[in-house]
Amino acid sequence: MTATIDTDAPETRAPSATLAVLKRAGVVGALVAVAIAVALVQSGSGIVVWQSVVTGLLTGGLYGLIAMGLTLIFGVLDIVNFAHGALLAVAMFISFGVVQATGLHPYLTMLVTVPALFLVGVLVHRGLLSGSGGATLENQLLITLGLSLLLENGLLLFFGAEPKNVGLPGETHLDVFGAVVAGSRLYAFAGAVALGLALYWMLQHTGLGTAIRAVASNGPGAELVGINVRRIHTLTFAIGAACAGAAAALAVPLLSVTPTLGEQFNITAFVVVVLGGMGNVVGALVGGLLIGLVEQLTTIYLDGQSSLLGVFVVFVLVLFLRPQGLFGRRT
Amino acid sequence: MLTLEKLSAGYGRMRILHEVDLHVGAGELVALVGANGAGKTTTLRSICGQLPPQAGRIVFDGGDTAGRRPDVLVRDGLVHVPEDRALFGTLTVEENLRMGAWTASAEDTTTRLEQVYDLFPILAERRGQVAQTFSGGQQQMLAIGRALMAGPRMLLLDEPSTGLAPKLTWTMLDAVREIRDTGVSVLLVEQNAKQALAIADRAYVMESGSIVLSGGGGELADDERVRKAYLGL
Amino acid sequence: MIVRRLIAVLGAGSLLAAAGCGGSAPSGAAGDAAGSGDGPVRIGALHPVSGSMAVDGLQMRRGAQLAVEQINESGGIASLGGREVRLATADTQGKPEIGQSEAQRLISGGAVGLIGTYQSSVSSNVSVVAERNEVPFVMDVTASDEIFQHGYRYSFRVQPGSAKISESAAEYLEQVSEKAGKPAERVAVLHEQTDFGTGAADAFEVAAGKLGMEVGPRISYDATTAADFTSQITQVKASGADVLVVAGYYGDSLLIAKAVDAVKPDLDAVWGVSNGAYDQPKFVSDAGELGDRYFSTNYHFDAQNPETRRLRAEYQQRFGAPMRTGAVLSYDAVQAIAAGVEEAGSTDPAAVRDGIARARIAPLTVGNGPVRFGRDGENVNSAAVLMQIQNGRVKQVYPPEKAESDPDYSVAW
Amino acid sequence: MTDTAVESRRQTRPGAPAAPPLRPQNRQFAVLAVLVLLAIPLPLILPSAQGAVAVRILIFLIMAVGWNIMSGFGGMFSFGHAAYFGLGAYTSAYLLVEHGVSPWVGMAAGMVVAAAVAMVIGYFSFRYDLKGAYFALATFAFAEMLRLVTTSSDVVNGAVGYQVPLIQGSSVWQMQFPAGSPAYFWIALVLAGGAVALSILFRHSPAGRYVVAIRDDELAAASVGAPVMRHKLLTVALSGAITAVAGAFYTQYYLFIDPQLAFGSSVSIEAIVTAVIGGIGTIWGPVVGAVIVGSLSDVTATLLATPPEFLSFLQGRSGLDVILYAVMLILIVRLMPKGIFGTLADKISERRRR
Amino acid sequence: MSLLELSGVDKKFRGLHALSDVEMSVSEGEIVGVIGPNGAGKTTLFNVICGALKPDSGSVRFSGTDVTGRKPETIARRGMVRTFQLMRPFASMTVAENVSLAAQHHTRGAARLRDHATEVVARVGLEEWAHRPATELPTAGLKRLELARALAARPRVLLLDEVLAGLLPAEREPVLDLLAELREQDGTTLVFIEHIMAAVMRLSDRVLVLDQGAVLATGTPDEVTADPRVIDAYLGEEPTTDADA
Repeated sequence: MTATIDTDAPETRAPSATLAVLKRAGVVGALVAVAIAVALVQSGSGIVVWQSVVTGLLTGGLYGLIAMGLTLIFGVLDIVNFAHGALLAVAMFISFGVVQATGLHPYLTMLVTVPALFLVGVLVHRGLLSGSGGATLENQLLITLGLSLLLENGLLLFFGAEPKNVGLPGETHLDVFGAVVAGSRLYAFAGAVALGLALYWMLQHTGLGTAIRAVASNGPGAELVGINVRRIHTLTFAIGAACAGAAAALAVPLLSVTPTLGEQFNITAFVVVVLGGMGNVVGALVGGLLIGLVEQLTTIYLDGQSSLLGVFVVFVLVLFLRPQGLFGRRT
Repeated sequence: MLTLEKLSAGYGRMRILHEVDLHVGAGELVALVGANGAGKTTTLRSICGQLPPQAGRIVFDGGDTAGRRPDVLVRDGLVHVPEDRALFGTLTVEENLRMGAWTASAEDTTTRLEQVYDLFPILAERRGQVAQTFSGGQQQMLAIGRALMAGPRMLLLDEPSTGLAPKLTWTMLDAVREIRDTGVSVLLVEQNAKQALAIADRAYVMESGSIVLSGGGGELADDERVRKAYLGL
Repeated sequence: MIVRRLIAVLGAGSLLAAAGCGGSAPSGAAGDAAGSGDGPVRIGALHPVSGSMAVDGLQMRRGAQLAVEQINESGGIASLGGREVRLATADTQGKPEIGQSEAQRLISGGAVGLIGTYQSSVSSNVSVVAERNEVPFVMDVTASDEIFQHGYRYSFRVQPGSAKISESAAEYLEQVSEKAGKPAERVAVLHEQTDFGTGAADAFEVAAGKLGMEVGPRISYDATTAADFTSQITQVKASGADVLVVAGYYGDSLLIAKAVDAVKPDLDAVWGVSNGAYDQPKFVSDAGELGDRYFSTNYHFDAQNPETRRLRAEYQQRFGAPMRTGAVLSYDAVQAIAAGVEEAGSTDPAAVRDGIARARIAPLTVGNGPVRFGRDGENVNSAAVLMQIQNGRVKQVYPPEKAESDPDYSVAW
Repeated sequence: MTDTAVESRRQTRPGAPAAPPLRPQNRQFAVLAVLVLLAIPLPLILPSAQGAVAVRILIFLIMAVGWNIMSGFGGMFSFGHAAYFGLGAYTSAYLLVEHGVSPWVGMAAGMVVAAAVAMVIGYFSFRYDLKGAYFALATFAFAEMLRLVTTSSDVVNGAVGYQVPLIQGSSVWQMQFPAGSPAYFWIALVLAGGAVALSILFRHSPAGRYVVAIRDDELAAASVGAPVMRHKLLTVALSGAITAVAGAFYTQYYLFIDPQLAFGSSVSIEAIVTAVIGGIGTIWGPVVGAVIVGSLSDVTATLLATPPEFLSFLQGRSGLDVILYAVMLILIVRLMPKGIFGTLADKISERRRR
Repeated sequence: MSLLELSGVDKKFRGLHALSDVEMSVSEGEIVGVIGPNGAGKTTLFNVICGALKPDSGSVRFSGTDVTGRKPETIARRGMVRTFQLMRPFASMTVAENVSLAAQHHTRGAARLRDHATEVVARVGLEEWAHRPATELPTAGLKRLELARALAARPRVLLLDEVLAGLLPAEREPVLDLLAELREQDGTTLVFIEHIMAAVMRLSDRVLVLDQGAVLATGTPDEVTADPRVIDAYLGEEPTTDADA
């Protein structure tokens, strides 16, 4: 016997969803184009605007990279992880330490930072966030806030505030139609895209990835098919932290390493997460690029203002008008 | 297969089930019917491990289930399909089904996937579609299909007919009987008493958290007392 | 009931904590609280020795400590019969409100004068405390010129103010570029956008304008978020400026140097003004070759003064790190207070204040003469010096009387 | 009907707890009065540095009371209370420095400005139904925007901020006193006492009860006639106004304010941590929290100045006080989610019932 | 004259027709039972009447004025008050506080409020629980609290969503008595969703049967229970032979 049940489900819905995303991408693209055009008028110099766009995209890649781990944690566990920036700082210090101690190429320190941060992620989730005490949203926010203060000041206590720098061996500069691009930024950008794609592939095409999405979609349902939800949560948190580890190794030649460096990325990363839709790894990458552009264009539009101001304006608008993010679906 | 011994359960200080005794034999299709709020869903939630009993015992396959979470019980072959279906809305049909086989080997997954597609061809047609775009009937098929993917020895079904047009309800229940015929024990909770009783081997009638009647399915279907339990006449 | 008990317990706790704080002052503090006893003369030093400024704060505290030791070795305060001097230290944690309560604590502990505090916001607070208590406050490092516009009687500053440094920078730039045969005509200014950078850029613009140089473009940035300056440098390049002036902190200035190296604008010089990086040995090692020939106009220890060399050698030996200019300024500030006590022949803070105002102190930092405070409390003879990174070293290059070598007005790329 | 009512009030059965007093606020006012009376002589007893710590505790207290009204009673978790603190500080500083207006008037003006801004931010957040993390992030964004705008606005002196001019002698009207004067403490005590009194009044007013009901269950509250939007706005306005008092007094006491001190995220965090450690949603939680958090940095400073043997490696190191308060925050959230006061009060009332 | 009147009320959720073209009219002093199988749209109907949901089309009129899409609190203050099927007590308050809160909009003063609350609490038989946290109540108590809270708001129309569900038969009697008394003494109009037919039969003047979002039947209890469509909707259709094929 086969049970045939006629349905009234509108079959057009799936393609229309794709269409909607495309449409929104079109709108965003058009907005960006207009913004760039206005910037051109404002600045009067094509090369300056072009350099700004290139720099914005490259910096945005870095933001996307950092936001990826955060969006995963936010989307699956519903935790506003205020310690993400601090975890990044911890990973940076590990990377710096490894380079200092062994002379390893900075990118290769990923071999250390990724597993180390994965482990830190496991410990943090098991020790602080899972279980009864961490239940409510506010509590988790406060715990991760406490953790970030703890980590930052722990680093301060043991390594001091002196900024530390790691150079990229064989740094080169490339010319992209007149815009200058440092090799290290280009590699970091490529790394961000690669990591984003790898994460996306992992989520879409592996059993673990599907399980992570399943838990995000319906936790009780996941339990009912035999998934150990708490373990998936821990793994997700650890993977999110490991992303910060990867980001650290890619970004360490670009920044001065200080205990508080996470702060500057934390809030930007949250904006990126909300913009891209929480839990959406590719959204984080795209959101990162947009925020990178917004920052650069802000400095052209509003001379004398912090680039962060533009970021916050975009943030507030997105929160009010599309809290589910550019590519998320309203629930 | 499954025995409840003086099971009491509830939420917090609130007790909903009062010393429920119930038994489902191997390969049996047992219906649990009763009016809204009688405690049917709470019974299923207790059995599957979502709601720890306050008193009494649940014995599945000879072992006490005390302290075992749903994901552990699934590995033992006890699978629950809740009333809200708990599907992974953002996942495709096939992904939902594959997740259903989380505890199974790759080989079993492939064969079971085919079996489920055989049982519900519409799922095969729409294997790439995202679950949250489905209608109620399709979602219910997917939920049952997903449960079957785990290779259950016992299935707990909570109101598979909710939200379905009356015509569909019967088709759905027929699929349930089909599943029983493959050797899976089924505990079916239904508000739709007539139909449930018509396909069940045995049935229990629940009222205010207690079992008030039990007997063969056909026998209860004609029982005036069932009608009373519902309509309060 | 519960509430009251709880509060009582907590109240007791906080009183204990408070008592603990009091106890942290060296014993005997109460005895000479009025500053009139026979014990050592107390000088209070307020620096951020925890928090993100801790490295500099600690340097400065040590610099002050070395000054106290030097005074005691050379016989203490002669006018008080050789009484010893002791340093009472406090940690501001980089926070104004902590700075204020710690200043109060040092004063009630009998300090005849205070030095500090590295940060303008903290110094603003401490200057008020000093004024109210009528205790002199000699600032070692404090960039803000704002404090000296209130007519405070008890505030003094050893280092040149931000405006003075900027004026010197414009002057030196004009002269050095002229001498090199490539007179600076158009100067781009890149500055961080808080108080410090904006103030420096404003003053520079005015001074440069007076000397006939055109300033533009002026680009500001947020140092806490900026991660890449390629766009800004491209803008500078597009503007056709001859010189790039940078007023920033350490990290951002380093990033700017990297961006300059990437974009390679057509400049004759990169010039730091009150810059946090371009006269630091650390910048030389972090930036490597791309920092070569960078100029920086700033206050600085006097590398030509043998006393300074001796002091820095001692610091290096004792603490295993090069002594920074801030620490040398703290040294000078302690000397200023000691000279004030010497002059006054008294430990009464008000008398010490007048003593400081009259005193002349030979500084170990660059100056146009002995430290001498004007009516507004500023060091009349303070001066900025031009430094340049040459062959991997920071060297004083201008004005000629302070120069270790000649300026090399060119760029490395 | 009346008979049963009387009987239930008389309370004879052992199982049923006694009726609480008709006006529980009376007892809380009494406690407050005792606390204030006990605190009055403090500045005369304490050494002046500790007197300064005591004033700082009172500033923390006012901030935490303000935060608690919105986030504790109202359940709207604000991560941007620096906005209101800063508005209070800047309004009073601006009026005083630029226009010579008395700080008292400036304080009142700051309260009005902060309340108005709180209502605008609140209106949009509620209108667009921002909840939980999104609400918290939005409040954070607004505070940061204020910081950035202030930093680059010449109208309010940009990043330089304001230094309050020193006057000769002392004046209550100008809120300035000689060094070490107990007057600062007494003013802060009056303001803090007033804030706590306001919080007590509000909590037991019809509006306050509505607000708590809306926090517990918005739809249920609306369904028995609680005007939701109006009361949420009232709550954020009151919360903003009280926090502004802390900002205005801060400026007057420390005589200096700049954008980072006024609107920096550490201000928001201090308000949150103080209330959380003491106990969210209680009258006395912020009081307890302020005493602990306000004196913490001095306790650690003491510890570090003369550390015990086993901690000697910490001497001269930085960040310990923040680490302590981070650990305390994490432990309290994990182990006593109702804060120190909330948990103790629960324990005691439970024991009493048994 | 009808006190509450719905005409053409439609409500959709994501393509699901939760209510379609619902017409309903309740006169002053009437008691109307609303029945229907699970998912029939009964609670949605209440949500639309009380302003928790805005209908897609159609109107709700109360006492002569259009209240469609007005805020829940506005409708409550006008005298149309509801209870919730899943009990929603104010968790941080005691039973008495829960009740007096609902009276706040018409009674001022601590003493008068308390007297009013005490009276209502006694009326639903929760005296012993008055000063305990509401969360400590057992199911039956919470149901009574829902009722008490609604009563304290002085409703002209009381909308009750399954106040009897989860109560033991012995616990139902006093509630039913109270509901009857409400109409007799206070003249309150009652609309109640109920599954327990005995209660519906006993109390209702009229019964409205919802099925799949539409009004299936209206009439006196006897008429409705005799209606074969209603029996089908409740017990399900008889198995049809062709389905076995």
